Amino acid sequence: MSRIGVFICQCGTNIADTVDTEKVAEEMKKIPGVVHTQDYKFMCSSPGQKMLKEAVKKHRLDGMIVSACSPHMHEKTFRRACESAGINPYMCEIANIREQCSWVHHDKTKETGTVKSLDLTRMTIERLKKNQPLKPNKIPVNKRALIIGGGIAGIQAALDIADGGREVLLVEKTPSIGGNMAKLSETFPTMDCSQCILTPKMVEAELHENITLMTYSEVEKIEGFIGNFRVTIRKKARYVNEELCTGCGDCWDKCPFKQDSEFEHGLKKRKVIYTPFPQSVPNIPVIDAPNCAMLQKGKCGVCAKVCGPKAVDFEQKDIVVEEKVGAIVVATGYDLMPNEHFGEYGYGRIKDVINGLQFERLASSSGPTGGKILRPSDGKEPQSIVFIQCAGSRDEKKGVSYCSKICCMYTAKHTMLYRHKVHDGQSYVFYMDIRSGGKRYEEFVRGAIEKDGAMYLRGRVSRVYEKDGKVIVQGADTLSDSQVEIEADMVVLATALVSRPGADTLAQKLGIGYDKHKFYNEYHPKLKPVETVTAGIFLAGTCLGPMDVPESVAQGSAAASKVLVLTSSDEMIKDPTTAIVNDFTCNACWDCVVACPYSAIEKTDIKDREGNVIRRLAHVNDGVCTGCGTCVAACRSKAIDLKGYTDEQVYAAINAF
Amino acid sequence: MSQENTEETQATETTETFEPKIMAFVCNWCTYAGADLAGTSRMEYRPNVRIIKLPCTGRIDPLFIIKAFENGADGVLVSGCHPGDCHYTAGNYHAKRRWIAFRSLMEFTGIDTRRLQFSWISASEALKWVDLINNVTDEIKALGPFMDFKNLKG
Amino acid sequence: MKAMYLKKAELGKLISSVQDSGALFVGPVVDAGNVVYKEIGSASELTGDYIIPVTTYKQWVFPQTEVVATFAVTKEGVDLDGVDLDPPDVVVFGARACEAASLASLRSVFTWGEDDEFYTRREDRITVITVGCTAIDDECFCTTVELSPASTTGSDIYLRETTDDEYMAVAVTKKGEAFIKAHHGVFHQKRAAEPELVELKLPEPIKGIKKEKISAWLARTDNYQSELWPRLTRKCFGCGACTFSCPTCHCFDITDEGTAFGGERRKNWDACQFDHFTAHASGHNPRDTQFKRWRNRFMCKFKYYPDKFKTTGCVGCGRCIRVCPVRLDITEVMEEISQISE
Amino acid sequence: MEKALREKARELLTTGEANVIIGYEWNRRKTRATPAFITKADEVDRLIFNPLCVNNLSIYLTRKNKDILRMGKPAIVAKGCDIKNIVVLISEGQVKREDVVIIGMSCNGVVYKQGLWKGELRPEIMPVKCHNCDVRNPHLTDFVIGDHIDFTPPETPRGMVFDKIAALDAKTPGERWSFWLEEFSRCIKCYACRQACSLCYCERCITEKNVPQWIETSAHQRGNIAWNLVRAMHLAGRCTFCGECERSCPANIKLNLVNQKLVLTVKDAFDFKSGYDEKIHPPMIVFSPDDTENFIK
Repeated sequence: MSRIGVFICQCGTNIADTVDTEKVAEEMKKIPGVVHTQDYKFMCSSPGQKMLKEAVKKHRLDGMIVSACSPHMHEKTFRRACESAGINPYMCEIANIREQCSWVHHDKTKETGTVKSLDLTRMTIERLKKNQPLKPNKIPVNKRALIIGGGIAGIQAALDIADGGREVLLVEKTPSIGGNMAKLSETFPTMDCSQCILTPKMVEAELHENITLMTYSEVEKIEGFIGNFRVTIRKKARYVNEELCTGCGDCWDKCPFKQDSEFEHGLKKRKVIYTPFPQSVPNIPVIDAPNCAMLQKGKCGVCAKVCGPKAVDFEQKDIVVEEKVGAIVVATGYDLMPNEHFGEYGYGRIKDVINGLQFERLASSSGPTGGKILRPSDGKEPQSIVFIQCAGSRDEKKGVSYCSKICCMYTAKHTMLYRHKVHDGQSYVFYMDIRSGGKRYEEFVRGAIEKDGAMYLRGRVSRVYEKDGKVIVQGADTLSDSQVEIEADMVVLATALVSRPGADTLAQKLGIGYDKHKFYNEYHPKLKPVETVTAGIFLAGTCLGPMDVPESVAQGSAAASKVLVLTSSDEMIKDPTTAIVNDFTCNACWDCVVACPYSAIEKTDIKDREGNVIRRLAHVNDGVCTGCGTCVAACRSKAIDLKGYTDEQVYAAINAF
Repeated sequence: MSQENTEETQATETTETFEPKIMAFVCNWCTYAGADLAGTSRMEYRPNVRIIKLPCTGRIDPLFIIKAFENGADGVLVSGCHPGDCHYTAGNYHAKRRWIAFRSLMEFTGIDTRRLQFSWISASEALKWVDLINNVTDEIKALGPFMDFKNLKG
Repeated sequence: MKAMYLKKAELGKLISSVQDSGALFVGPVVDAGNVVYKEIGSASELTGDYIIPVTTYKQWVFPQTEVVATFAVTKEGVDLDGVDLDPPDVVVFGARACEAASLASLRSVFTWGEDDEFYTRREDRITVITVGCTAIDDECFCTTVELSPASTTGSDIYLRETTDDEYMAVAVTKKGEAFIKAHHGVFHQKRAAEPELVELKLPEPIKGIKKEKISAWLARTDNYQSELWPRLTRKCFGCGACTFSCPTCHCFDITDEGTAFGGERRKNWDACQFDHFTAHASGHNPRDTQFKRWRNRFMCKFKYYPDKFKTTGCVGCGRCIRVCPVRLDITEVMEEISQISE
Repeated sequence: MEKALREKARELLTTGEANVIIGYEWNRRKTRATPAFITKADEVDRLIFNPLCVNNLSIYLTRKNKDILRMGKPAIVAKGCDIKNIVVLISEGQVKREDVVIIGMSCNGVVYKQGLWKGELRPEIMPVKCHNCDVRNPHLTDFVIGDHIDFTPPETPRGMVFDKIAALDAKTPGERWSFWLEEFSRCIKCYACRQACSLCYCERCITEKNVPQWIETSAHQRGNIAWNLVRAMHLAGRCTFCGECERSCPANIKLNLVNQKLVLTVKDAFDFKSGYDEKIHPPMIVFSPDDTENFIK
């Protein structure tokens, strides 16, 4: 038989005004298992808590009920008091007789409130009789972090975590870190040179003693859970020994074969052995295997011949490594919507219709034209450029429903860069709305219009075609209610930002959610913007959705701070309210595995001594389980239960109703 | 147990004096907090509801509801976070599916569906909670004691 | 006592007379497509068109669920309050000879050691009126277990149908005699000529089955492990319909139902065919597969019962065969055992 | 057809592709079909297939029948409707597809209960599932025995069960309650419905769980209502309407009505039909944010 103490709080007059607390204390004495009851003015005050602790000792209590305010208010307080008095804190339950009783039933005769308080307290007592002492789960935490994606968000996160003293593994798919930001010429609204602010960070990441770079590598598999992830990474063969290579460039100078440069978006060729761009980190080339004559046909090998340190290695193979980390930051970035969506704008058909990133390359002093704005078709300087905004964005029928957010700003930037480089050039911008929320952003756009003479036309473009070496743009100007036809030399599309191809596959490997556009879901859009439903996995940058550089950096830092919190101690303390499987009655139907929103339930095998599987069982990973209980309701045989909210506890409460 | 109640209710309670017993299964994060807010805002509502707090509507099993009726509940209320707002991301979606099937079953077996009410109430919707409790209480009061279940032979 | 007669047309009178005496009148009626025993109000509810009802009348001596005590939870502990049973008089009309023989078997169990008054008090107040069978089906095998439609064991009154729509009634027991006396207005003595009786239908005894051989085979302990058991009975999936429709099965479970404040202790039918019937609290289950449970049922009927009580455990009513969803036929097992026992 | 079946069985047993054939044989009097377990090639001639073969043998693939699982790899004689249950068992991890040989039987229908058989299969003695059958040519098989059957089920399912559901739906809740109270009051808690169902494969049925005892085990109205509601709920989205529970019920409770009602509900609400795709999870454990209802306030 339990020895329960019941404490009724008067909360000054907050409860006592409408509840006869003395009567509640009297009545509760009659319940089997209750050995002590008491009402008091302020249970949460320090004399109140002292009284409570003394009662525990005096009456040898093994559980207690505090009928007081909402558990959201003082459950922690009383459980702590319980613990310091020597009983398990989970043997303390709160009956909410203030927020859900005395404050909402204003009957001054106290009858209404007293009757309800009696019921609520009695139900809680019966529930408490079925409580079990619980211990918080302690989970060891591996202090290394994995960053997936070496763009600005990933670099920022890596640097912050590394500066915090934790080891970081930065995995990048392409041969160099830097991401999309490395392609930009200048950045709005300050017009800093993108390379100038990014390159030092890239170098810092390369040199940081706590950061290990794994470029040209991809995450293949992720197992485990918060604090204890096992990550399988494929390091693709570079065919260049990273240890030996000095990055001198002799190999790519001499390589006789050329391909379109991915980094330059096809505006320039690169060699078959190459680094994506001159400031690549690491400055070690890779061989584009499918296009290499040596690797495909065994003929050539010039690069190997000219390589002083003999770093070229045609025998190199992919290497698969397993790494253990405690936290993961996903910062895989964005892509531009593919060409085929913009038939009416002539993209891919008309050479002088380009996208925003191509324009960035044209404007970049390290770009294919050395920073001169020249048309791709004939290399002439365009005298007029039409910028078309919302190419694909905010267009549910042909593109995507969302706003790509950064295009208004970079288009304004483009018009400025154009005017700065071609002083008599005229730019036209077709827009739907100008969205320039942000510090100094509106002023920036006004500057483009007022100082740099960009002609903004509110309307959509209906058709783009070539005529006599010009690109003709037909559209509407809805403000003057007129049809517009512009003979332009070049057209720049502000193409929609979309998620990376394969974003969904990676999300499935990680067990994180994604929306219909395959952008990753944050745990809570307001309060947990960089967390995911999978504990220990965080998000940063444009893999969440379109955002600009400062936001990406902020998110990188935010994710890093989350990682640092997680890795600040050797063990993580987790609430013991987790599900638990009864091995005898589990059917291995995996309903719980499927229903669990957190992938916290695993399929396990029970083997005999010879190693034959004799049974299969569901097993809850306490590290991942958040205690929602969805699995319990899904389990037909009730072979799974939720500690702290067991079937027995609920049943007891219903039975005392 | 219920037999006792039956005699008692039949003997003494007419619709005038009848005070229904209503059991509410609510989630910790939205509806429970919403009900707390009603208190903090000193709103007033009918005193007939007894809450059982659960972490999430996903935890709520039809067994709870059946047992509540067996134990003499005249009405049962189930409430949690609005779709999309679940603290555990999806528990309420699971719950919704379960309720769709269970309610259809109740309807088909002739269990008065007015005795079982479902609602989404967020942590800020104190007023909605108050209205819900008042409406449900009045509705069930008008329906009278849930004799279908109370009369079941034990 | 001499044979008396009862006009079929006057059954209604009998029912009223029984009801006037304060007793329940139970007889075969059609319910949801099944002929079952039910308490009836008037003769029109009765059916005469049946081989044997699907359910037994044992529920009036051994109800499927009954309260044996009530309890209240108090500060001091649990107050248990036993039930002092005062059952009504029950008249079962239209029983069959096979089934009537089962009451003796049930009584042996419920009076073994301590009397189970929940049984005996009920049985004391039941009057069984058997009607001799004039139709049979493939599943009937009373003659194979040494009973027949003409057996009067267990009946209080035995009726035979006559060709002129009457029953000839013979009181078998004192209780039967008393019943006829009590309702003498409905029974009458026959006129001059003896009436012609409708011929009884007897099932052909199954030739291959030899009861003594079964007993001998079962007595050999090594046969408990015989391959015959799984081979013949593994198709059983343990539904328990056989035990619940069997007139001699008698297993029960005690269970408490209630709330935090109190409740009832109940005696409920249970069945050896259920997989948790022998499950231990540890999780171990000595009868862990279905054939072992089925073997137990067979052993119970043909060995344990006769050994312990010298009464029959199987009356050949054939209900278990009719209700079996996998058509596991107990006579096929009896036949095979008889044959391998040669 | 039987000849082909026996040949296939012989071949499977001889080659060792299967260790036991789970099929049908005659009872002693040759009046009823009954499940058979054939382990020797020279016993395959016991196998039969005809409209009396009503049993859904998939029950013998479940964890409830451990001694049968121990007999080795099974080859199961299965009608299309039986295969639906095997599909669910596979999707719920109870059976691995590669661990069972499915001998699919082309089927023109079976009798509702064997007792109705008078030597000829007439529409009146067939269960509703047969009249609406879309798997007369079985769908998930290793082998098919029998010729292709040309049969198109009616576009909207027809038959007594559907008529009765419609009739009940049209009644008042009070009338429906009386109807079911009467039906469920006949329940004797023998659990034949559960035992006959291959999808009720729990190690421990919820009604046998006594800490806490959610469902009262007594066969009184309260316990019967609770049991029948929960049984139906546990089959929601899973039941394939094979009808074994109703066939096995000694009290003739109209379980097909309540099962089919939930089949229809799940079809309407979640656009799901059980028993067709072994790679899809049953609908009650997954969700769609687009699920619609009209009762949550």
